[in-house]
Amino acid sequence: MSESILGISNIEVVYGHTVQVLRGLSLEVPRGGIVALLGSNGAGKSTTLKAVSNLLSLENGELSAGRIEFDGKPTAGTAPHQLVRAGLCHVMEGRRVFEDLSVEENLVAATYARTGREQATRKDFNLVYEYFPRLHERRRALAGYLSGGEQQMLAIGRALLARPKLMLLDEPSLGLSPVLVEDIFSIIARINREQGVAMLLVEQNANVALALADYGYIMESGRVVIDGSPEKLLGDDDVREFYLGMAGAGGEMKSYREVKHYKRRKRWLS
Amino acid sequence: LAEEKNDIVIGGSMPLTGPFAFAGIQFNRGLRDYMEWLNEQGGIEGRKVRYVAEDTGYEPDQSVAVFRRITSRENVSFYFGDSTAFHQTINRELDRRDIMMTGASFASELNDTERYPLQFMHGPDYSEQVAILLRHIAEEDPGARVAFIYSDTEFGRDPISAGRETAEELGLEVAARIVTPPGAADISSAALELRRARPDYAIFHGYILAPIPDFIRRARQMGMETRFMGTYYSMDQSIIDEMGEAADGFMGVMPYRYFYEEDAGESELMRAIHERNDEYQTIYYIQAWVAGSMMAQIARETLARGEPLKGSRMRASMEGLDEVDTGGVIGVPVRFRGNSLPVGRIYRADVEAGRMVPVSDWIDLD
Amino acid sequence: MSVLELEGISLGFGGVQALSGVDLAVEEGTITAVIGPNGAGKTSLFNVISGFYRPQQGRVLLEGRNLTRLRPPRRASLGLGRTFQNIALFRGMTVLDNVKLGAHVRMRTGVFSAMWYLGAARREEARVREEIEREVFDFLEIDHIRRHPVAALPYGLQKRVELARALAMRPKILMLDEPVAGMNREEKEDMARFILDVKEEWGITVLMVEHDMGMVMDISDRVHVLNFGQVIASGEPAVVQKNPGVIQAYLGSGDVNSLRERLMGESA
Amino acid sequence: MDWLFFIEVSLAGIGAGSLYALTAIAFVLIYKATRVINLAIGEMLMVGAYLFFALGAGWSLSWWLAIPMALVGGGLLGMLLERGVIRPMLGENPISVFMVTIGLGSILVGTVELIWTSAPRSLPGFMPDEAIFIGEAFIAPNTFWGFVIAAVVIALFLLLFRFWRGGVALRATASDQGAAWAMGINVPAVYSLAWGLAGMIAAGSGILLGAMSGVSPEMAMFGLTVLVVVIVGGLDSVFGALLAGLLIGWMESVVGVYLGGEYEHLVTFILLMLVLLVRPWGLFGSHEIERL
Amino acid sequence: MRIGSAKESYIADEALFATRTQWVWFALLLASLVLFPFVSNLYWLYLACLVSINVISATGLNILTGFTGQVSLGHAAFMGVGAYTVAWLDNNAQTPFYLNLLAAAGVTTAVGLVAGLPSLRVKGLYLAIATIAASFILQFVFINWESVTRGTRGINIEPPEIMGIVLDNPDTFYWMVVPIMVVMVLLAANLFRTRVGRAFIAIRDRDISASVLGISLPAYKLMSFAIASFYAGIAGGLYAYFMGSINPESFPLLMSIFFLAAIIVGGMGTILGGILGAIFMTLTPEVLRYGVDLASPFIDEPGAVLSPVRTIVFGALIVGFLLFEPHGLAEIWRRIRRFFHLWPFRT
Ligand SMILES: Nc1ncnc2c1ncn2[C@@H]1O[C@H](COP(=O)(O)OP(=O)(O)OP(=O)(O)O)[C@@H](O)[C@H]1O
Ligand SMILES: Nc1ncnc2c1ncn2[C@@H]1O[C@H](COP(=O)(O)OP(=O)(O)OP(=O)(O)O)[C@@H](O)[C@H]1O
Ligand SMILES: [Mg+2]
Ligand SMILES: [Mg+2]
Repeated sequence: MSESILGISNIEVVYGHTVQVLRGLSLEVPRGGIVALLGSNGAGKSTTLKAVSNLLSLENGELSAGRIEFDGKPTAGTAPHQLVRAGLCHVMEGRRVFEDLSVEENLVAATYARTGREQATRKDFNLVYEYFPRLHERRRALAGYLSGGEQQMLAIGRALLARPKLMLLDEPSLGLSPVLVEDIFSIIARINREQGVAMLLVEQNANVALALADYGYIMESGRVVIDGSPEKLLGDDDVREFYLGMAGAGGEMKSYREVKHYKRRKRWLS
Repeated sequence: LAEEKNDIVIGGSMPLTGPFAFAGIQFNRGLRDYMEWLNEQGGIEGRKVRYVAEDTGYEPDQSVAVFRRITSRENVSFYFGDSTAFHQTINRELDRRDIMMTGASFASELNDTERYPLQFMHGPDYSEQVAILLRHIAEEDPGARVAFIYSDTEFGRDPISAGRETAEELGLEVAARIVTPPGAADISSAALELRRARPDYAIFHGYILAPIPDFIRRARQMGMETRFMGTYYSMDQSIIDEMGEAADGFMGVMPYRYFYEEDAGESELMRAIHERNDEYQTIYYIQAWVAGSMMAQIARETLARGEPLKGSRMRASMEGLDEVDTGGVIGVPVRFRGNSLPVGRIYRADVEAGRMVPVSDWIDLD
Repeated sequence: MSVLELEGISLGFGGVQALSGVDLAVEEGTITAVIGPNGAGKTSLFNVISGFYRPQQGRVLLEGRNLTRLRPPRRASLGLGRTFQNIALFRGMTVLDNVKLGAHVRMRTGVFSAMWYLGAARREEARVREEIEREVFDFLEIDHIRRHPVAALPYGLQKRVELARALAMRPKILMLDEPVAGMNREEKEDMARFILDVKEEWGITVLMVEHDMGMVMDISDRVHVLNFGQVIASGEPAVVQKNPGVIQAYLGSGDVNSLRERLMGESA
Repeated sequence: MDWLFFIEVSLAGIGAGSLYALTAIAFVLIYKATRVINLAIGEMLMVGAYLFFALGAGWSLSWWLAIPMALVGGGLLGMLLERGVIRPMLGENPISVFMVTIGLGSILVGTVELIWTSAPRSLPGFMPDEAIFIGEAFIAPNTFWGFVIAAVVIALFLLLFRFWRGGVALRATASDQGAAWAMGINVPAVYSLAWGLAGMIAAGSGILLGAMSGVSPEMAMFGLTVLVVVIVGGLDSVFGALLAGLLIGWMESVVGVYLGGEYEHLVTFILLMLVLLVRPWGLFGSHEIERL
Repeated sequence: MRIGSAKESYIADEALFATRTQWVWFALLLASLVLFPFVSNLYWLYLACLVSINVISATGLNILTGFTGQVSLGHAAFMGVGAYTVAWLDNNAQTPFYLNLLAAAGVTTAVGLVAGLPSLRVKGLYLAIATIAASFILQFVFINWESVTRGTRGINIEPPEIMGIVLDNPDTFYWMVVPIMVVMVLLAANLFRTRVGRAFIAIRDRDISASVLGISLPAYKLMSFAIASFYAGIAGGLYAYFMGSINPESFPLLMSIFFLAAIIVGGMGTILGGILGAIFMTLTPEVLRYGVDLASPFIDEPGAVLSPVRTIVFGALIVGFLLFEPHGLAEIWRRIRRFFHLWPFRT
């Protein structure tokens, strides 16, 4: 049994036979660990996750080179639903709840992830409701009418019901209130600890992500530009300025009111 | 090529495909064979006859396109059309180009010498067909109750109002008029309506096959004794083959002799047809021969008068004909009244014998 | 003076009471933020203001004029501009056409003159085009992409185009629904600068919903907090930030370090 | 008023309506799982009838062999269409997919005409021929048996959607295929299954319809009324399809008899307009969610 | 990318034909339209007239469906309204032909407005089906309003007359229909340079956000229906004159599908698409006819496969274009142009 649950080496992804988005990206997620993947908009974070869960084909994308291994086995040629059933669960960007199913039905749909394994029971549902009491209140409501935060809870709740070994989380804090961000992340941390689920976490909220993760990667235009332990990343000037909003090496938080009109270039872009 | 220039050209918009193909293919073969035969006989006044036709799929706009295409390449004297809509649409163009036309449509609308001076029918129009049927009924069973069952199409509606008037004149009672929507799937309720009306006779018009068998079968199931009748296009032998038992006793009007008729020998055209064919030929095939022979006759008459083969001249010579030569396919002497030949005979399907047998004399609506 | 006033707005969907008796006033020339937990009714409030939802009770007043009975297009033409929580650009069009659409309410060309494209119609198109180029594109630094189809643009630029479209309306009040959601710090800084400039250089009042507290606290002049469809606090950012109710319902610890410890604790 | 006659007409209408309902369920199945408005449903029905014709009359197989084979053929056709044309259109806007099905319909009609020409044919008989009376009211045997068969199949589907977890899978797939796939639902299989089943049901309705009134390419027009049925009933509601099917069948029958056959379609389409104006999502359909 | 076309003013940048080359092309096109009758036979002129009528109609449908996103399956029925208006006026009120044509457009616009009312309630596919219903109801009127339409018997129309010249043949008709077609197309092209056209596209792309931007959905949807019906009315009127006789079966549902197919194949939401699509779809049967002629030595009774093959090709074109070239011929045309633009420097 290998150390890491997910290994990505040197992958390249092309959309529509023309746009190359990933250019030789490599990363690794250890069993039971949390790895953060940061990067600016359009860097290819979501693409990376889709490449792992084999959902690229839905968007006319193609893995043109490289190798991805999940749980010691290459994922190439395995259909997304089979990967899920093997324990790899992708919580997609933008929540993607089934809008015209009720909350409860959304969870029922997620039980398909356990096809071929031990079936979900009422207890599993209750566990989800325990993590997210709000969902229990609204379990009969159509998911399409939930607020953003509620939908995000539902998306994570579904993943939880799938009992994965590895969760790919794509911007779980998007559009959530600060307190919910804290809640969601503590729940993620709890899930990680209590269920031993490994996580690959894509986040814009670098502060929180690095607070949670054991290891971090930062990517720009399709490749990893810097990686290391959270401490190392938090100490990097560029990361501090461009991801954490701290002024220079000093470490003071910049105010949005005093944003300079000229910009320093990122070191790794030159 | 110089020779080709002298040919008499007969054009055709033929429904070789589409819902009317069963007849169109036969028209096409019939006309082709007839022209071949005619040329073997030496053509018309020494001139060869050439037949040029293309498929239309029974779509009027395609028929028009085919007409345009053929007439732009050939010097056409006669034309064979495939649908009422086409006959109407192309009428103006006929006048302009001075072409004479006949075809598959027996629409009453076309039986108007003012509006359609260059068109003629080689049989009775639909109203006349219904009138022939009613005449027969009135003779057999005076005062009988008659129902009309027709499809809600141009074809189906054609003879209905005239048919009602004729029925009244003949002292028949119109017990019901039952309309079926085009392409109707289920006729259950229409059949119930028919049962309620309890007519002695029911005349179908505007159908080829479906839903006639269904109606008859249900009428049997409901224990009705209505006698069913059809008009020309539902009277081919094939109705017996398709309907089997249920067809027994089905009657209808037919202006031409069937291929297997015993006295076929009397008729020159029937003899020619038999020479060329061993197997049964449909009435549409025979119809095409009749159409062809009438065109030939009109052309011959016109040329004999020393006039060019122009529509208006041919019309004059057509009207001049005292008696139309149908090569004996129509069993009595006929002549044009308006644009049509209002003659026909009633046949009945005899399933045991496997053929249509005549049950009346030739009826001339005069 | 308040440009926009909401009086006793109540809105329910079947069983859900999204807003109940919301009173809120937006002062001219300010940046006013509305914050609140998810599902508190912020977007619904925007939708009520722009007329997409009809409240069961209450009035919306723009410069003292009652909008309650007006349909969305009419409200837009009176000066309500907005961007959406989920980007709502016209994906089949170029950036330029999207932005021109913003100016729709300021234009007069009717069908007939449009089809002949003579005189007035032609002049109007040219005038609007020029204004957009001069004022909007230049300001938002998107002139280089004016011919690009919007669907192909990166997220951050799309957000900017949406802002451009709203600005082309020359609204009296600009409503921004989570303008920096999904952006990294760097991009947020750009957007914050644009929003400040809109207020300062264009003199447009801004009403915004945002979950990024750093930004809300830094740039807004006033903050209203919504919870369960009710305003639970209003005031200067610094004051609101200290309101225990708000902290409990919305802000949380707000401190990265304590969160980090908490998370460490959870995952230890 | 002649009540017996009215009852007979109503029964005949309900019998015809059961066929609408059956075909409508094929349609609803596809819609529920794939969000595709399948305008080729009438053509699929026609192909099913022709398959039965070819096997039963052409190869002269006996009907209990020919019918299952035609059903399987219809199912395969459904799966083929899905695999070949619908699946590549995944994620395109619904209007494009809808038009693709119009194109498919045209291809199917053309193919049938190419193989069997467009001459009308009659099917080998396979239903009992004795007249059936309910009380004094007469029902034509094939209407009656058609109704029974349709009713059984419909009941089966109602149960299936109520008690089977797969129902949720179908709807989840329809709602968001990407997410459904990522949730462990075998989306391609759901698609194939839905289209295959629908093809089978359509073929079945085709055979029943053909047994009543013969087969011809014109049968495809039946699909238009089915479209009305599903819209009236609500695109995603099996129960709605059932009720609307019976309602429209009954209405056409009564209108045809009391007003005249030319009014049948008119009344159907006027009903459609009314329903669209009053309840655009149909009598039992679910409301589309629209938020800003 | 184009080298050396820096615009001097925004007016120039907004022009329909921005560059000199484009003007030259347009002039060449007009010239060839003028020369065409002198080099072709009557049959080709007949097709040219038919194509022109179809271009007008397809352009109308494109405005509604391609640009505004309101799928209509009733376009042929609207043409029918135009055609019957012309026919009735021609038979009952000896008004001159251009008045009849304008009246046809007017009446059709009114009918289109009513038929467009459901669009205020429903959209997308529901609307498409509502338009099927509208088309059936119109069909019913054509059949049963006998005093005006002569029912199923159909109605004849005398050829139009301009300044004493009777346009009863394609070679004369051409000179009337082609200029009308060119003007109608240019009008449509202009529309999409202005706020009205943009509003249509906005409604297609995202109607609710369009409304929040100040576009009144009911007004613009109805306007789009009205314009499309106006085009259908003109096309239908011309069709009636051109054919000389119409009946209720002249405007079947299949014809509406034909126009829909034309704009799909041509390219939805581009003016060029409507034109190319109408030309392509009208001429495809002709090409097939030649194809079948060529194949005749290899199959017996080649004539008998033509119509099913046409049906199949018709469907296959719809499916094929939607699958492989969803932006239609217009996109192919753009690619070709781009290729030659940069040729020999390919990118
Ligand atoms: N279906 C697609 N077709 C073509 N290009 C695409 C597609 N999806 C994404 N891209 C492009 O790939 C690049 C990377 O996209 P991706 O969604 O992976 O970025 P990301 O890092 O997740 O950004 P964000 O922070 O905005 O979520 C972007 O430039 C985007 O435009
Ligand atoms: N069209 C609708 N139908 C039914 N319920 C709705 C509708 N729109 C919103 N809601 C409900 O109203 C409440 C408020 O939603 P709203 O979108 O306004 O929240 P929000 O404050 O914008 O939240 P977020 O910060 O997550 O965007 C939610 O509970 C939501 O489910
Ligand atoms: Mg992403
Ligand atoms: Mg919101």
